Amino acid sequence: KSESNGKLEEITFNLTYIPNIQFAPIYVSIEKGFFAEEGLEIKLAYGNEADMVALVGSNHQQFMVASGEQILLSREQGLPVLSVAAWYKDYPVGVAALKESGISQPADLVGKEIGLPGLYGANYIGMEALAAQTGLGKNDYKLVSIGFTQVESLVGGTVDAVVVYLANEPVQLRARGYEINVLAVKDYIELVGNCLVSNETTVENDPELVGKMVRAFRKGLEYTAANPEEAWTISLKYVDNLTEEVAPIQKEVLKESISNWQVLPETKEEQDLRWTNMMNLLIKIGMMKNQLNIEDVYTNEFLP
Amino acid sequence: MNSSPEDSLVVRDLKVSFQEKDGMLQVLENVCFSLHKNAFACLIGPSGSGKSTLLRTLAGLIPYESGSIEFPEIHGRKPRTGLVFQKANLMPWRTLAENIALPLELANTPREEIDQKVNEMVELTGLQGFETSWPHELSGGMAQRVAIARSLVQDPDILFLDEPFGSLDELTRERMSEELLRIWDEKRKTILMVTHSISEAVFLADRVLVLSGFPQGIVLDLPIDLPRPRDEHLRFISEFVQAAATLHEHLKI
Amino acid sequence: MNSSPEDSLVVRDLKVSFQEKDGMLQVLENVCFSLHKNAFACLIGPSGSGKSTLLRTLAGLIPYESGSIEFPEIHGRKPRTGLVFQKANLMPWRTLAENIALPLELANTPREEIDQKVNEMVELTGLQGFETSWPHELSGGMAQRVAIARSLVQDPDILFLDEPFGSLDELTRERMSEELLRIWDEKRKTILMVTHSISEAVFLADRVLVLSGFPQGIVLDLPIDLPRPRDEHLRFISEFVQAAATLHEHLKI
Amino acid sequence: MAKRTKTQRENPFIQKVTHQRWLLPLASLLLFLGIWQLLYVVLNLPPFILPSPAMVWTKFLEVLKNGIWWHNISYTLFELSLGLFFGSVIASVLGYILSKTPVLEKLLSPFLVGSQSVPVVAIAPLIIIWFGPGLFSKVLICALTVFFPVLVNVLVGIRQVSQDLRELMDSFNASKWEILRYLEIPASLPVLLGGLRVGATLSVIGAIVGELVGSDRGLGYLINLGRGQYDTALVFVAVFSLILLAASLYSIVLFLERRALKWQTWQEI
Amino acid sequence: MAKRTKTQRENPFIQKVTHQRWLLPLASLLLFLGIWQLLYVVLNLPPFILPSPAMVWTKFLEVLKNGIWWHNISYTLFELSLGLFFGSVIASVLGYILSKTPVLEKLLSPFLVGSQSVPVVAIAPLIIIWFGPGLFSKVLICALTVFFPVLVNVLVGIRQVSQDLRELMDSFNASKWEILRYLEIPASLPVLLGGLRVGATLSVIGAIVGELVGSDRGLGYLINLGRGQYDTALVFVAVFSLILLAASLYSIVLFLERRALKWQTWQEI
Ligand SMILES: Nc1ncnc2c1ncn2[C@@H]1O[C@H](COP(=O)(O)OP(=O)(O)OP(=O)(O)O)[C@@H](O)[C@H]1O
Ligand SMILES: Nc1ncnc2c1ncn2[C@@H]1O[C@H](COP(=O)(O)OP(=O)(O)OP(=O)(O)O)[C@@H](O)[C@H]1O
Ligand SMILES: [Mg+2]
Ligand SMILES: [Mg+2]
Repeated sequence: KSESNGKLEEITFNLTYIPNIQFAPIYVSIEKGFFAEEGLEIKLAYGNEADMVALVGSNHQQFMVASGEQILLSREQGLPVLSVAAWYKDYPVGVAALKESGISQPADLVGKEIGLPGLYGANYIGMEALAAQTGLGKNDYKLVSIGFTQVESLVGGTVDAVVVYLANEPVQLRARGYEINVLAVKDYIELVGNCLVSNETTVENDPELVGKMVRAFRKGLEYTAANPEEAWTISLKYVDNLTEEVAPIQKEVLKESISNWQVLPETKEEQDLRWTNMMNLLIKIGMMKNQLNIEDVYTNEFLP
Repeated sequence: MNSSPEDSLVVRDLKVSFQEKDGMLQVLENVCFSLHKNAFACLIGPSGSGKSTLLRTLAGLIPYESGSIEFPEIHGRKPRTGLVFQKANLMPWRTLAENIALPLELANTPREEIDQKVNEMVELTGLQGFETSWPHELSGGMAQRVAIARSLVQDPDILFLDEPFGSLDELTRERMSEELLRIWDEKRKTILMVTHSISEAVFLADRVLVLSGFPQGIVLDLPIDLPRPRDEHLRFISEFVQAAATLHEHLKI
Repeated sequence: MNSSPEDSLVVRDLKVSFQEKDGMLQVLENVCFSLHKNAFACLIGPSGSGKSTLLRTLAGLIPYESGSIEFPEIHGRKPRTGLVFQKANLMPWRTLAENIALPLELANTPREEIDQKVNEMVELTGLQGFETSWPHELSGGMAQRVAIARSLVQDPDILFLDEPFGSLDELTRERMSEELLRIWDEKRKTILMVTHSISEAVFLADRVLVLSGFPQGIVLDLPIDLPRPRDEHLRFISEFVQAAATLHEHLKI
Repeated sequence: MAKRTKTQRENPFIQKVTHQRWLLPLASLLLFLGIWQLLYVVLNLPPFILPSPAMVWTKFLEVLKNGIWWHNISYTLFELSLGLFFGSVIASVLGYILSKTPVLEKLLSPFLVGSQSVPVVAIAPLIIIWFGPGLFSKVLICALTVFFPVLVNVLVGIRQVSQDLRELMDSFNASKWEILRYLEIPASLPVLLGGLRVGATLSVIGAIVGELVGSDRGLGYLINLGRGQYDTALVFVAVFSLILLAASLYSIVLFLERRALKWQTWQEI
Repeated sequence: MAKRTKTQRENPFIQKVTHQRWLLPLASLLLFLGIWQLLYVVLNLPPFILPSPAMVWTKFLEVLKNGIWWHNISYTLFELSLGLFFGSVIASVLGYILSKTPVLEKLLSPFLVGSQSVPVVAIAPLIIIWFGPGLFSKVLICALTVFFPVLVNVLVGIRQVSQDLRELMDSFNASKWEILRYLEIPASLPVLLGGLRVGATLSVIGAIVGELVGSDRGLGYLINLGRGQYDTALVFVAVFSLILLAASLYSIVLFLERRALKWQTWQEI
């Protein structure tokens, strides 16, 4: 049990990838003292998503940010992780193509080469979801593994379209003067997005701590959505290299991200639908074998 | 010195020096001599006087600074030269027989001919039974005999020998020098041989050259007019003793 | 053969063979002899008869199959042995002076003493001016002199020399053998030296051992009772010629 | 003279142990499995972090049966063979040329060193744009990995060649090509094969790196897949397949060494 | 006897070119910049794919001024020094021991080869769990990368030591330690330093790999950052810094070689 006797409890918070403007709510919560108010001192760690899920699943660490499908996939392999608060509203993935290619709806993808990092991960799942939902068959298009070079490959003409994160690559492309069409997955199917993740041990043994984390996290989320400019300034301390040329684009990224957040929590019905859709999709594309009980994979008990 | 049509090697005013870390090391200067076809000459001189350097220069292994080295044509073609080094210089990854075969392989000799010639040479040098031994398994004298065999197998027109019998016992030495004389006589070769034994030089050669250290060059060019074939009792006749004494005298300079 | 208190080396029934790829090569068998303190013995024998092998076995470099080698104590301690190899065997990354200094460095001799002793040896072997030369810059004879200097610098009680003068010219050879005799006489060493020159053996040694190839062993142990100091005219007295002839005879077996 | 007989001196047990080549690696393998099982039991980590040997074995049989294993390992093997071949051949040729022209060596060495220290992920966009996302890029990366150790050892090896033997070849008026064939190659073989030992082992990583960056086939893809699906046993199967590949290549080079360096084997104690 | 004089024979131009060490690398650098600028102009790729030399230079000055460059390169340098040091020292010691005990070599070599062919990402979770996400893991990965080339070259180098010189040392009753110090180290130095050349170059990649997997400091982080922000000039700055690190290490080893192998320099033509 955590006790707030003036001394702050040190908690490691795992963020996937590297310091990034999209993590602004967390930086805000730290700098604005929202964590400290709850008696927590946050130590940030950055790394690979799968590694971090393993660490949280084995209770070596307690909290991280992860994509919703990671919870399903890892739970099937026996990792007792679960979402304790939603962050993004929708699945943040889409397919982007240059305007001149004439691709403006899913049916236009027929016969095209679509670049994506690899046949795994969020990009792949997003692509499969889009295809499944819009009736594209396996042989209607060709997936090409190009690593994380979507922007370069699209511009360089290596592929006809690429799978992207809505808040990032499209912004980058537009900022550089490319006119593009984006087919967002969220326009075709409702899937879970990123969440604040913990594990069953912590939720059962130390619900108080989880509550504190969720509260502080949500405060940061709300504050950032309300004061994007201030959040930007705060984040400068954490994110390097936000120089004159990079800054405007990154501000745009932040803006785009905010528009995808669940600043106001959704209802349980909406959430159940997103999780169920995701699970059915994963089963359909063969990445999962068994149905899971949706009650286990997320909880709203810590939300206001 | 003028070259005559009978000469097979003419050396004029040769000058050789080595680049070392702290300047140049002058080794040979004013070296002039010529060898006529079918000459058997011995080269003697104190240790470090440049005998090996001279031979290596003649064989084209070291560039010379000035002077000239000429090999007049033999039978209308450039003469082949062969060099037996002071060290045996065998390739450690080749067996005894393969080491002897090396110059033949380089000359693209057919395999059968190689085998036959190598066998001859193995017999000549008394190395039967060791054909497949590695060089590190040979005694010093055996290695030296392999080196001699390797130079003879290619049948060169001019043969440079650098103390070839240095580590042979007296009997083997006698046998090998007899063989050398026989080959020389039979095949009409030009031979220039470095030796450190005055009596060996007098016993074998037509001419003995004495090389003194820098800057003197060849200080004596002594013809040896003893009858051939030579045998052991020659060592006690006065011309022999006389020649040996002269050489001894000149070495001391 | 019984060992006497005066012996510094006793060898009994020594048997040595080499493991080769296709079986064992028998090299030495039935080798028996002993050397008394202050002996100067020469070892001769045909090429490949096992002379170097015998020396390397005595120096502890090759294991022997059976028999025994004993070094009775000298002044109450194990005698130090030194070996001059048939090849010069210099370390290419050490200069001439550093090569000579090697055994002293191994014995943790103070730097000053090393420098002084090395200088002495350089002078003795006539290598002044080449102290900082690399081995590849030396002539064959110079390299051999470095090897001799390296073995003498550590002042061993028993010295094994494997054809140490093989590639020295006659004058240097004479000077070096005189030096060797002087050191032997002065410091009362035991010396066993392989040579391929019968006359050198008779001229230098108290005793000449003739080693014949496998399986005979030492076939002759000839004492040489010539007066010391020996000089050149001795070569013409009848005892000398007699001894040389006997040795020549036994080599032929 | 000496006499040769057919007797053998070696201790038969030692002989058996050292001559039966599979005995010692087998021992290492058992040792390894033992340690692994022990760790599994003692550390008690969840299987998605550290699966047991048995789980991995089951997984292996599964992917073997459904063809996934062969489908992917054959592709990696193909990439790797091409990369290893071109990498080492080009490195050898270039190494030989550089060893003959020190000025060129000095001119090029910054590029060569540079080519070794650029992480693939950093220039992945350029590679993919220039060479496409397909086989060629992967072979290129693999070849680049192999390249450097082989090159350096060729340089060092050729410099080591005895000057005396060079003079010997010169005295036969041997051509450059003959010197290469009869002297430089055999004389530098020990060092050269040492470079190949390192190169062959690295080539496996080289092939994988390209696949990890982006690929839909190969052991690297299998690793990404396993990691993406939290199927750690699959990751282990892929990793062990890699090790197997590397060990096989290494053994082949060792075998070549043993054959080519027969004359040197006497030095082994 | 021969006489030594102080004259010099070498052509003064050649001498200048070969002796002034900075001249040739400078030439390569200019050549490289020229090619780059040419590519930039001819290919006309957008700057986030291929920036011009001038852009990268501007970026460099910028990160130099605001301290980001030093903050990150110093960390990588630190990791790398530790990794290089421990990797090569342990490899040398182990290599020496293995060269003396062939049975042990055969027992361990599967593990050693295996350790080289496991891609870090594949076992990253295990590394992070066992050694934490911090400095130690990164140093470990770097050390592992350096380890193998050094080890193999120690093995090859020590086997190359002339048997004749071994006998010489034995004839002085030299101890194992003395043989190591006076014979084995100097005799195998050329090959050993060759291994270090490769190892030092690889160590840079080794240090980066750990950072790329996850880190908030170091040149690897800078690469991730630049790629994440599509600031390709920053990626190039980081990559060139890596090359600079690798080239410096390589030059240090070359300098050591030149000093230690003075006796061999005559073989350079
Ligand atoms: N390391 C070795 N391995 C195998 N055989 C060897 C080895 N060293 C010597 N031999 C063999 O042992 C025999 C004797 O060699 P050794 O060197 O002792 O002869 P030697 O009497 O010194 O001859 P030389 O006068 O020519 O130097 C030879 O037949 C040789 O082939
Ligand atoms: N490669 C070299 N580099 C530098 N100096 C050398 C080289 N080779 C020989 N020398 C020097 O040249 C001189 C003559 O050497 P050379 O080998 O020709 O003598 P040599 O007459 O054959 O002596 P020896 O009878 O002892 O063999 C010596 O002073 C030696 O130091
Ligand atoms: Mg000489
Ligand atoms: Mg011998």
